[in-house]
Amino acid sequence: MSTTLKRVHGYLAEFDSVKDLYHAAEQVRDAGYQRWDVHSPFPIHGMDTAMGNPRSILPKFVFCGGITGTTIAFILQTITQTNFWSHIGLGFLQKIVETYPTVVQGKPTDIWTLPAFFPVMFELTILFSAFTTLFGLLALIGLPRWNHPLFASKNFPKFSDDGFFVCIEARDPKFSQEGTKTLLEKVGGKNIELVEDEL
Amino acid sequence: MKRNWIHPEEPQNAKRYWRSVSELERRESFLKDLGREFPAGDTLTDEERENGRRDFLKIMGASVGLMGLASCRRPLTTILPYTQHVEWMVPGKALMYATTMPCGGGATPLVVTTHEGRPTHVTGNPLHPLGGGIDSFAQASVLDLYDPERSQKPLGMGKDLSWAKANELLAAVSAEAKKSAGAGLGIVIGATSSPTYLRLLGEVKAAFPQAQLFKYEAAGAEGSAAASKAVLGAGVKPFVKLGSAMRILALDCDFLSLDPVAGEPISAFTKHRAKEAKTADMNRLYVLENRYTLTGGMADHRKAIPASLIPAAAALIALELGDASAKALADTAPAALKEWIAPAVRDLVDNKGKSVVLAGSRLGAEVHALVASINNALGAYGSTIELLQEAPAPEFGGFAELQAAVSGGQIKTLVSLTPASLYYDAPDAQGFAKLVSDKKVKLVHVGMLKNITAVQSALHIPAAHYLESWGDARAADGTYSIVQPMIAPLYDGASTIEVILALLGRKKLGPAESAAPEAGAPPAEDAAYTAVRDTFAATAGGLDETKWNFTLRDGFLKGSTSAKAAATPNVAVVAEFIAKAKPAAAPTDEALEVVLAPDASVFDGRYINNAWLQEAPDPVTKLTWENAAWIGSVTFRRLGLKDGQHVKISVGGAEIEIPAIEAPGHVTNSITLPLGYGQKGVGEVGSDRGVNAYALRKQPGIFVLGGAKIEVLPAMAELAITQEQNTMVGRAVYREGTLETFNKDTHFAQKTGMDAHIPENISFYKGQVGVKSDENPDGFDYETKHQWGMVIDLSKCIGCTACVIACQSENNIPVVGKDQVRKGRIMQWIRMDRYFAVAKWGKNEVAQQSTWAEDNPTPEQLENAEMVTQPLACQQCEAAPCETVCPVNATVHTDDGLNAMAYNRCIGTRYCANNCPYTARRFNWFDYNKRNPLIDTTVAGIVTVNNLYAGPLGAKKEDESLRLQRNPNVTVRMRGVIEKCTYCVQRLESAKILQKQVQRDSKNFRVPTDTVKTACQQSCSADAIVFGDLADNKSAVVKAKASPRDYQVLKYIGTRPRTSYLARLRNPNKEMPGAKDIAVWSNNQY
Amino acid sequence: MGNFFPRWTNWLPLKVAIAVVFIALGVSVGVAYYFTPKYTRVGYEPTQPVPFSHKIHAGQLGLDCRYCHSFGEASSHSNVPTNQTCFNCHGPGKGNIKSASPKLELVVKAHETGESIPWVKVHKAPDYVYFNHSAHLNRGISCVSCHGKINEMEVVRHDQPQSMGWCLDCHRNPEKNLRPLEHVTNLNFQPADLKRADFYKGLLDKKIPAGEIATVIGGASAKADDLDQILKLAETTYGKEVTQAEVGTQLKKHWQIQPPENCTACHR
Amino acid sequence: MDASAPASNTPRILDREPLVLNNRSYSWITNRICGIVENKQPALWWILFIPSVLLTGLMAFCFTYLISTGVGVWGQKQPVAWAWDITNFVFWIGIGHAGTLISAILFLTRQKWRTSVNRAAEAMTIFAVMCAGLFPAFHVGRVWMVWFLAPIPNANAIWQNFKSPLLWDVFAVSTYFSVSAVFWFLGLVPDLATLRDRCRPGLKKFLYGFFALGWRGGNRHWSHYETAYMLLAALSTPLVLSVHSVVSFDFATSVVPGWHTTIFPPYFVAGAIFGGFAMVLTLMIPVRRIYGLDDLITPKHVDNMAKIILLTGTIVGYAYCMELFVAYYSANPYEADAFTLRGLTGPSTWAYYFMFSFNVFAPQLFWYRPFRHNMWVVMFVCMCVNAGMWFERYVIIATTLERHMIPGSWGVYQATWVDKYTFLGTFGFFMMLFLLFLRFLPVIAIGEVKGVLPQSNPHQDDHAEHGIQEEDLMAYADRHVPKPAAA
Repeated sequence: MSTTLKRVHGYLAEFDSVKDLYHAAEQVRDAGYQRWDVHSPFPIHGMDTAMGNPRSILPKFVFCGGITGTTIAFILQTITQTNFWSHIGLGFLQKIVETYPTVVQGKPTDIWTLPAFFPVMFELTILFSAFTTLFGLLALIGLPRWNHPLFASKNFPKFSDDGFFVCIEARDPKFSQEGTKTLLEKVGGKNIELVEDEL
Repeated sequence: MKRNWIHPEEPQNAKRYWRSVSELERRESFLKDLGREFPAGDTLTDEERENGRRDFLKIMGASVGLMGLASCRRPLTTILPYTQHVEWMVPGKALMYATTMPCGGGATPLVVTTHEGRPTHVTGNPLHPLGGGIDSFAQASVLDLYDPERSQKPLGMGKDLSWAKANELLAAVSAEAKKSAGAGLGIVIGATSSPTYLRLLGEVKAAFPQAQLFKYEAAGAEGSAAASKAVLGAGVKPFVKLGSAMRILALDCDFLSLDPVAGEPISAFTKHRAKEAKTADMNRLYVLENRYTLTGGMADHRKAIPASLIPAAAALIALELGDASAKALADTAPAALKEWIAPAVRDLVDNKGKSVVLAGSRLGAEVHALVASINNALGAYGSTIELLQEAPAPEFGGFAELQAAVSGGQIKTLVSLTPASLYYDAPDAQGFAKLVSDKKVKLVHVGMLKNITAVQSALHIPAAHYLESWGDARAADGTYSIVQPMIAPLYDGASTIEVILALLGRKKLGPAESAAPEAGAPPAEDAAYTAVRDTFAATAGGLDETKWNFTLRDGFLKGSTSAKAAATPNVAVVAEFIAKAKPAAAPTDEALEVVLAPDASVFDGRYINNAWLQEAPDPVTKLTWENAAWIGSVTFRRLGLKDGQHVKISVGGAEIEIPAIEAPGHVTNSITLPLGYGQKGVGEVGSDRGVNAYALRKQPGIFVLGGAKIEVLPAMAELAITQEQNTMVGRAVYREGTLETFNKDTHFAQKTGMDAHIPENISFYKGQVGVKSDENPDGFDYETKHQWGMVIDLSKCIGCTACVIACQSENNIPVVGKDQVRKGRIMQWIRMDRYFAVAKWGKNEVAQQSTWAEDNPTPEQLENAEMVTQPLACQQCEAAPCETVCPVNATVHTDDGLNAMAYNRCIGTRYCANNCPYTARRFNWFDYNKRNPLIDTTVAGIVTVNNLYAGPLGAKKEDESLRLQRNPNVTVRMRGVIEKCTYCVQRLESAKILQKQVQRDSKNFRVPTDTVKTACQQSCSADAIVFGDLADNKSAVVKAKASPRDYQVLKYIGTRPRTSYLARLRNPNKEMPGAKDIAVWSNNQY
Repeated sequence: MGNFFPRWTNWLPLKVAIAVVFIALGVSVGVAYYFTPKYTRVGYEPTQPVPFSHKIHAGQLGLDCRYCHSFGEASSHSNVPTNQTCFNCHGPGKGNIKSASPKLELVVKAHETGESIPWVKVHKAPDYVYFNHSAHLNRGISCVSCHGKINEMEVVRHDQPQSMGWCLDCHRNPEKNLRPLEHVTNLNFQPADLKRADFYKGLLDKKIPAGEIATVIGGASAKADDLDQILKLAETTYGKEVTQAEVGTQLKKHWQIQPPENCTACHR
Repeated sequence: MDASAPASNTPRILDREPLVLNNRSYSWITNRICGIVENKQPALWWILFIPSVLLTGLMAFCFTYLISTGVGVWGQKQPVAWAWDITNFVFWIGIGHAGTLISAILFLTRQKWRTSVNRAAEAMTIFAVMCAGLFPAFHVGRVWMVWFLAPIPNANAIWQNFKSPLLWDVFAVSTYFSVSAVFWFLGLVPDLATLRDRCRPGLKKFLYGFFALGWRGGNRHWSHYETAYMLLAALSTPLVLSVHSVVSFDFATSVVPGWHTTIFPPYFVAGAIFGGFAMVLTLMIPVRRIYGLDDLITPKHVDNMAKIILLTGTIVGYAYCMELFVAYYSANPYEADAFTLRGLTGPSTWAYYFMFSFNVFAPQLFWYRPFRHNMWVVMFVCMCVNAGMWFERYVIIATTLERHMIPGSWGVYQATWVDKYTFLGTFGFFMMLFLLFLRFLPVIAIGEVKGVLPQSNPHQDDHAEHGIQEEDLMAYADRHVPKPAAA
């Protein structure tokens, strides 16, 4: 080991099969650890319960995103194509985007022309939802983060092939140099490694 | 942080791009050519808009990139004001002048719109006793003025001569003539009614007694002249009062379009065809002809008979009227013809004094003689035909005499002033040309085109356009009409009058050496001007300046109609004519007949280089840019021909090879060949278009050639036909009924087809349609706004293409060339749809729903098909399907009910064109205004393609002169935008603004009733188009819309068009064969 | 093996995001200003071939615009004067004012050669726009509304954006610019200069019922039978001075000013 | 172990055909799929790639010519203002739909077999939409003015016409493209991580690493990730249906007889899926063979897709017949004419016959199982369908316009060489993109395939030797709810 200052990130233990990992996770959970995670090449069914993860709040974001899209589309179209806002006494809105009075095919310029606006409202809803999903997800899981202590580990890269890992972070209140290690051994973790983070 | 941008003194040849625009606008070089009539100046601000508009693409196209640039420099554009002010000139306002277009033996009274001295548009002169609409030739004549390929320099055997040299040669001619008292001098003129011209010719005759005068028109014949001279006496001219003729029988006489008779205008005829209430009083037209003419299309009863049987038919009529001398000839007529003629003649007789028989001008003397006696028997003279006394004129020989004189060596110098081209259209033209050269005759030719005669003549003098020269003419009724110049000769051409004056040694031709005259006042020393004034003085009895000025203003001298002739027809002589006539022989499969007829686009060939006319579809065949042999369906299909397949037609030793086209309604075993095509070297518009049919003609005055052989060749030509579908396949697009149907149910048209059961509109909202009211708050405001609308009366519309061309000239519509027309991209905003309808498609015949059976009627059916024509442009739908589909709001509705089209907003998705049920929208597929479509370009030395397809590598159209014709008030469209009829919105807007100018701070802003007219409406000589303000109850259009015949095309789909049509009425005679079949087809259209 | 990506990259996304936001803002603001007529046209002030000073002629000497631009009220196009017009004062045999001045050199030359003076165009509507001077001048829109105070300009300067939006703005609320016809070419006109009495008298002389005038001032409820009552009403509504709103609304109503907002009004 | 008790009394369920044959291991899958990217490409790849690039060049040339010279270089005329341009647009957009369908709808319906084809299908979607987008963009007369379509504030105070189906198109297509791209990228992230972890430091590692966003496969990530994936699937499903409906509105909302039909939206969507699946198979069958993915893309997959083609093809056939019936039954002669002319008397009846036989008759072969399992037959049918669907759009657009309402305006359309080469060029463009995708990205969703292996199931041997069923697993998880740890 060089003399460069390092910070302990946590213990990384490898497991042979999904099954082992699953049961290990259950036990780590029951041991009451909070700041830990299992790493696998694919999502494992039931692992959330095994780890006791809460349900994702992403859908709520997406709902808001969608609503925003709908509203923007509605406002954009009604302001520029109808006199709806003037009718409800908000004519100044139409002043903001000076609109040119356009009558096409004798269609009305009041709110009753709304059905013609549904397609765009729908599309924008989807569009905004989709982007909220993407960026919401990234925000929730804190990606992109290209630099991470785990990448420093030798055998961690197997996670994207056929390796199954449990990593208990040092930040966890229950973390102890000995206790945690033994726990991991107990649950059948192999080549347990102390992951450190260069500073 | 704004900045001031001080334009530095630009160094020459720096900043090419930025300076180019202004250079474009200045065009000094060209202005010099134009001379004083074009003072550099505010003309240009108009010009500039126009040019600028054409650079719109260049500038806007780059705009995205340039905007940044433009913010620090912007194109330097200059305004060049007049230095001396020009009388009457208000920059930005059009000036109207009255003038006259000399045509044939008559005159077309015109009003010419000029913008800063540029004539841009012509219309009929409503003040003139014979004024009103004009034909397509007059309408398009303004383009000839600017034709960049007009003959511009004097030529000697095809080589350029200086004007000095030309004057010299001309002087030599007159000196020679003086010496020899005119012996050896021959002058050929065309048909004319110009008193000055004739007077001067008289003076020539006086000065050079020995000189010989001849008259020659390519498509003219002396037959009628000879006959009327013999029967009515010399100097007596018949004037047909179409307005008072309730029964008309036309013998191969296309008096409504290509073969006008001296008489009242067409509107006088059509006014008796439109009825709005039950009536029996409607005129009736019988037509006998071999091919469909527009007159035939208007007929109530039409029979297709070989042209060679026309004399027999005439004789038959005469016989029916008791002229025994006609018996021999009459007996040669087939029985079927007798059955047809007998009831027709009875009808004429029943309407004695209200009936008239007309004969085609190219028919033989015997026919005209017979017709004279027939009309006499019908009591037509004095009632439907006025006899007018003409002013005495010198004697003219015909072409035969000319030929004789030349071959007899009596002619040393031949001066050709006729619009015809002797070496091209004369009978046996090559023979004549050879004769002339063999006899060492010096030919002096005056003409506007560099045609074969021009280049082969010893001296060719470029003729001036009638808009460039002083002159006069007598209208059919003898009204003295003035021809006044709008603009100094663009290319220094000389009018025929001036040439005569030069011969008399009173004028030098070519550019005036002397300094320009004061603006406004005509040059005092202009000999032509003085000559005309002299004639005027003579006619008006004294040179009264006020009278003269009024005459100039009105374009004619009030009350100058010719006196009635005291002549009484001398029918005795008719017998002699009949005796001369050889008995008719009906054509057979082996010996066909060939009929040579003038063409609707180039007439006898004189308009060959007029792109508008070339591109205007033939009213009958819808063929553009060339001619083809019209062959009736029966013969056509017997020979197994396809449209465009070449045939070799040989008659009397001569033969031509020409593409064939199927002509429904054309009689069997007869071929019609339109004349005037196949000319060489006349310019990129006219050169080598079609085939020269004159080649078949061997002796003068004969236009019907018997015993022709036809041979089918494998070669195929791609004809540019604008309409593929000849039938309506049962769709109720065009509706007609007989007077009887109409009297039974005046509203028959509104109940035709699906219109009878249109479900009511059950949508939740009405939207902006109909009249604004409490129930319909979004409707159109009829209180404070104008509401434009149009009605087209199909009973009156004869289907000539005058409106199409008027629209083209008013709205800067580009010409797209033959190739593009063939590809279906013609730009004309008005599409003149022509349908053939077969009686057999009526009730209890072929089931209506099955279109296929109707697509192919039998040849026999087609031979007797009815022909109907329907002008169709944007219908200005109130609920316009095109508008709602435009993604960028480039076409929206205005509060006066127009379907507006903002070119500068259009991005060209063409969705509107798809969604227009009338296919009234046109797309600029290429840069038709910038790229000359008539030439080919070789790209990078590899491939040769039509210039349009060469894109940026192609040649740009730089014809300054054609630009001058453009209407500065209409955007010149760029490539990639949709365009369409806008009811001449530029006229509507300026009318509204004018009203504001007048009213200023007072209240009435409604444009005075019926004062604003659209271009098509003005041009219509049949008064078929009514346009006006629907919100103005006094207006004509409101009355027209109230007519029971009023119907909307495709009303069923609920577009609520502002343009509607009045169903056509026909007035069949029950006793006629096949009377029951007439208009039956219209009964169950859908 | 160590980390492939250095540690600082972890902050990159955030930084980029913030940067993008600012750049986007900047660009849109920039475009909105620099790429619109407000910037590209206003202030354009090219040097003219002849140093003609509107300030002297229209301003100090008080020449009426229409003396030179004589056809503005008759035609779509307000013409640039002919050389003759200049010579009415400067020409030999006429006023002959300053005929020696070198500034007039080009004018004299033009008179001799007949070659026009190439004035530089300042106000250039796009080629597809059909502006009509007569329609505006005859209906109480002053030169100054579109061209600014020419009478104070030494060299003519592009004063207003003259963008489509700008046109529409006035076509929507013409009352902001309407004025009595006699003041159309008076570039210094202020509504306050008007005598209220004369103004309303003028309207009454045009046979406009006092009642109507009153309703325009004070709404449907307002009544008036004669000039005095109108004046009182107006004074209470608009205060001592005559205001533009007052003049504009009256004229709009009684001249039936309904500026068109159709495409076809300007594009054909 | 109490686990045995429920195991014993769970009803035995028939084994399913395994989704991955010869029960392969995780690393085998990783190696096999990543191998495609990491090893040298087979000669065939180059043989296909080079011509594709050339064709792309041709396309570029054609579009340059079009823009520089004018729309006239195409064959359009009055009254046929739209022809190959919009035909190609609808064709390509349709192709795209299968991708979204596979990745979204099959995901929602828990169709596990999708995992081995969805990646390629999504890629195809994106590339197809790119090709599609080219046409509406360039078919306009003034391309340089196309920004008029974007609702941005402007000094002209004039805005778009939101009532125009064409503007709906603009929104629909751009949304469709963005959402598909997002969906695709999200799916790619874990696999990019795999590639990242397999390659040595260098440019490749940087790029893969950059786009893998530092994925660590932690379960806390996976759980959010799966929610996101689910959401996108749920969003794409209505989107994909809407896109082709909106495209069909271009026609359905018009007044043109033969266009103005309410059946269009469902008919277009079905057609799109139909054509899309055909294209998926056309691409996947060769890929499967060339890259030896037979164990991952099994006959079962082909069979399933063939069935879908059969189904949708029959729906399309039904739509055709229904059109005819409505035309007859509506008693509107114009409508009736439109179809008489299309099928019997018009100038372009040949197109109608192609359309009918290719789209309705050809797929009927799939009723017979051996045909569904014979790759050559499948390829043949798919080719027919690809062609047939193009002809369908051609018939609807061009031949309908040829016979518009006013007989006087009728005209026959003829395509020019530019039309043809442009279309050909887009195929090159499409192939080029797809080949590049094969070259640089995992053609099969590695993670997802691993996820459907039997050993990926934590309770594999709690049950008997056969794989556990989805529904059991659902029930099973609950029985593992943590009991409060006894203190």
